Amino acid sequence: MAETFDVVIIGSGPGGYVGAIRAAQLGLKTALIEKDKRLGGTCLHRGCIPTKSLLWSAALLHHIQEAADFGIEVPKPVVNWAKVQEHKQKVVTKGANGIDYLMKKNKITVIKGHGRIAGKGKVEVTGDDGSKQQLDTKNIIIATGSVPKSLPNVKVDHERVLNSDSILGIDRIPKSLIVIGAGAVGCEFASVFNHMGSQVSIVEYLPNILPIEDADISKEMEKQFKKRKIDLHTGAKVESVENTGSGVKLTMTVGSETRTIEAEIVLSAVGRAPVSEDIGLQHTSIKADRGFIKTDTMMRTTEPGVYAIGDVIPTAMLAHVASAEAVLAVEHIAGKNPAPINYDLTPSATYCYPEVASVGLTEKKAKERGYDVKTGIFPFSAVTKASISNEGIGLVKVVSDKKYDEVLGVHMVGPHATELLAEACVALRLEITTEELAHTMHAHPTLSEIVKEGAEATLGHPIHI
Amino acid sequence: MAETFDVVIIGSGPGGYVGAIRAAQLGLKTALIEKDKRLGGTCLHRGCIPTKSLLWSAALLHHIQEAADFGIEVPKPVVNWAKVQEHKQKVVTKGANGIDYLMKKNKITVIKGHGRIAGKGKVEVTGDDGSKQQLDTKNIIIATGSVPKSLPNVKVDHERVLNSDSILGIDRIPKSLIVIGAGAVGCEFASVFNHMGSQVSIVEYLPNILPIEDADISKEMEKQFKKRKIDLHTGAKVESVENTGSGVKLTMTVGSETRTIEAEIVLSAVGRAPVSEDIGLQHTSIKADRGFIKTDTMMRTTEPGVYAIGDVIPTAMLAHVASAEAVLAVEHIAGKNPAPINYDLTPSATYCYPEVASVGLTEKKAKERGYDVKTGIFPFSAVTKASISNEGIGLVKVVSDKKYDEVLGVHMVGPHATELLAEACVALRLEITTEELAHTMHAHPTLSEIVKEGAEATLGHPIHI
Amino acid sequence: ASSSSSSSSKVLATPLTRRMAREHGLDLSQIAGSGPQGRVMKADVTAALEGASATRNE
Ligand SMILES: Cc1cc2nc3c(=O)[nH]c(=O)nc-3n(C[C@H](O)[C@H](O)[C@H](O)COP(=O)(O)OP(=O)(O)OC[C@H]3O[C@@H](n4cnc5c(N)ncnc54)[C@H](O)[C@@H]3O)c2cc1C
Ligand SMILES: Cc1cc2nc3c(=O)[nH]c(=O)nc-3n(C[C@H](O)[C@H](O)[C@H](O)COP(=O)(O)OP(=O)(O)OC[C@H]3O[C@@H](n4cnc5c(N)ncnc54)[C@H](O)[C@@H]3O)c2cc1C
Repeated sequence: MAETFDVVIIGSGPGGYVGAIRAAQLGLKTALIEKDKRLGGTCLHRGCIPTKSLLWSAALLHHIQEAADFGIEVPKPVVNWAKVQEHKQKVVTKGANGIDYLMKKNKITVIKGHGRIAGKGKVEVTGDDGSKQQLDTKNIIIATGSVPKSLPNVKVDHERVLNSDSILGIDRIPKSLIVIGAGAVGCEFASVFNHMGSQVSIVEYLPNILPIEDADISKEMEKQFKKRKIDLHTGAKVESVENTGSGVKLTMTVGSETRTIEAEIVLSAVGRAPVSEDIGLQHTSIKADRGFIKTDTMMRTTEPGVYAIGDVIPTAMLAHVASAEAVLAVEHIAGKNPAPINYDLTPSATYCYPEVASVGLTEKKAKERGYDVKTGIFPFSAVTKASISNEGIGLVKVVSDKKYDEVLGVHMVGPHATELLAEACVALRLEITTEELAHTMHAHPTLSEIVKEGAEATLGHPIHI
Repeated sequence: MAETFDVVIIGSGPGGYVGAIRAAQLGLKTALIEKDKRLGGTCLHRGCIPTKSLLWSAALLHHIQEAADFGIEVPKPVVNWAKVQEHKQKVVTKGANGIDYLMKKNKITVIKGHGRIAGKGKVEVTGDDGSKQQLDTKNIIIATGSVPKSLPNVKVDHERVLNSDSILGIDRIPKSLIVIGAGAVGCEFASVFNHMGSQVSIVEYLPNILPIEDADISKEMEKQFKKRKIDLHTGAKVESVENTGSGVKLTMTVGSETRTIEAEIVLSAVGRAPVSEDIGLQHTSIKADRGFIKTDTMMRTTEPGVYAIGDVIPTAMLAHVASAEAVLAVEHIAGKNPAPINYDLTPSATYCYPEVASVGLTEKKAKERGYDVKTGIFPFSAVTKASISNEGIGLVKVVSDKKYDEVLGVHMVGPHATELLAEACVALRLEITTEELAHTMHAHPTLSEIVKEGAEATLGHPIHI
Repeated sequence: ASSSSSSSSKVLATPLTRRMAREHGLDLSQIAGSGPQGRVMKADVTAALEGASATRNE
């Protein structure tokens, strides 16, 4: 007789595996299904982690190239790309081993294979060898994530035209690279290969790179990329990409102008598509909308007992969002009374150099919501800690509401911005006012002092400028 | 006829100059007196900033030595100590120029010379050339800071036995170094010279290094220093320091044991003494207590119209404390109604490698205050972002109150701990609970996730361990 | 703005004081906040609780 699970989770990304751990901690009998060889999903194998490993190697190279300024003299460093990749793989493998350990420790049943909902309370798993196994469960969480999508006129052949999956395993540093799409993924790869010595161009359809960020942040980052000799084409529509044998030729239109650029390879980084096909939705009432599965604030789909979380639902496609949604779903299953997620408080981070990070409303969004908006900008050039490492680059922008002085958004470009953001995440969650933020003692000398100064700037009296 | 100032500030450290800026912003007619050649005080010229510059060069060297692990191959780096010093000087000079600019911009009257209170509402300034000038003022702020102190039996000769002032200007990397005193200053220099290749010993009177930190933090840092082959002597009383001609010999007793160690130089880093002599206190009712000037919560001394702030008063000797006290004092002078400083929320940071940072109560202090204490520890080894740079070293410890779940303290050893601390500063200021901290979305992958996990650990259910 | 403050006037509190208020059945909007911009801090709730118990003890 088969056992009945409290919850079966399909997909082991940062949504699925984190949800499984929390479920087990809450005493739920939990199974996790994954069709990949190893657990961890996009984030660990093809996303967050491998990219940050490449970015660390790239940033290190950059710092070494400037080391003489700080009295550390080194002959020209040489990039051993195979070793860069090897380190990346080591980090990923360590991560996957870590998840395996956590599954065992929490007594989670892990089943390798393709999972499909097979009816009410039933999930069928098909192994690589075609063997089938049926699971009975009280609840199901769909955590199947997403895959790269591409433009209709840009065929990804993984030779000349790569996507984020294939470029991660590339065996060389291309002489030149065209990145289509200047979201987080595109900007991160542009940053890596620029540091590594490639000639990099970025082609973005919208008027600014990192289009979801505050306009001042996007513009600052464009300035930084231009300083790094990255060739930017914004407001540019890709017309065609042509394999020339020795490389690729990309034709775009910018307004009425036609531009042609060439490179060794092209990276297509134009977004991701949810994975909701072939997972048995036909046995449920769930209707996917352009692939996305809709849920309520408790992550419930239209089908009783079936939840969906992470990249497969139409919320921000980020690992920490997937994890938060997963925890919420299992807490709901466990009969807790979790608070819905406030998506306005979703941190966003891009690990290019310098880094970009933000939480809360942009100036534009705050105005759209009807707030009487105040803003304050403070540059890293006036932060002493930044000048110690010659990194007085970038700025912080604080967006606040005039009426109650509430901080609505904190936006940054600069060294270690992704780490500095945590303060803002807590601050916004606790409904901080700019006055309170400005009065919070920050350790000196730190980069984090910029957040305090940004708040003071909003009030009209920053100290160090 | 001489003009009358609203406030005259004696001393231009991070207390004095920041106070002057805020005073000017509040519309006060302000004068700043400084006897050094340049503005900025200990912090800029002999403290926070030059040490962090040396620490950055040292950390960079360390990262370069490990760069091959990340695929960046570099022949052995060579330290050009003169250039290390030159960079440090550049940063300091830039800082001093910045303060000069801020003084001009804010229309603050800067007077170079030795300031002394000369009677009610009178300050006399004696220039380097002996010329005297008298200022009339409604208020006076004493911001004269502190200077290194030494042990009675350890004579600082600046040749073999240096203090923090003289070691900052040292013209070479000593082959070996003994550091007396393992507070922040001692540990930072130990870290610098260990990375630079000196053989370093630390001699500390108390049972643990960084004695003001939580015991678990001190112990973790001891482990880290030992891994770095720093020779630690704790619970050690220095008996004598003897110049042997070619070096120094230090004799200490540890319990009943006598130990003798030798080195090229000794750094005496046993604390600082407030500067309250020869500043005209005899013309006031102020009685210094072992050099310290006592104040009330508004920074008022016993003498009406005379305030004191920073290292010269018996609060934590830290730059950000001096600045906060200065801002408070001038806001009080300006007739605002500032809130007193909650000193429990003073961040503490030590920029050794890895870094140490904390805010709030240690476990021990929390128990002394009568809290029913819970703690949670989470290691950086389980934080993926840390393993990307092979920096899975150190931990976070969260101290909370069982009754209402309030976070009482956050303590860290680890990469970038001094920056990660800002989140905890805001969190404690807004009286966060561990549950709320655990539920705050943090960007993935960041080091800052450790704070969330530390909070979860306190609740008994961290995810990644 | 948090979900709990959708009513007309907004109460600035802290996670701690919200929790204390929940546990002791207090209405935070009835407590004068001593924090910046009137934020209701622990000391305020503690004082309110002590006031309440002092009254009870009379
Ligand atoms: C290059 C790149 C960089 C990124 N960097 C970041 C970053 O820095 N920070 C950040 O927050 N986000 C980042 N992301 C996004 C992040 O990776 C995703 O938001 C996150 O992985 C989504 O998690 P998930 O659990 O919803 O899905 P996924 O991680 O996509 O995991 C889904 C899993 O489900 C499995 N699966 C699918 N269907 C089935 C089935 N039928 N049966 C069994 N298993 C199935 C898949 O094999 C996969 O393992 C990045 C993405 C990319 C592509
Ligand atoms: C090596 C070292 C590292 C440190 N690192 C840090 C750190 O990382 N973070 C941190 O927070 N703190 C650090 N500190 C401590 C920090 O430097 C002090 O807390 C801070 O400088 C105190 O500021 P202050 O304004 O009170 O006094 P000071 O900075 O000491 O400034 C006082 C000024 O007053 C002037 N003065 C004194 N008497 C007179 C007079 N009669 N007339 C005119 N001028 C006068 C002095 O010349 C001096 O310029 C460090 C200290 C040292 C020694």
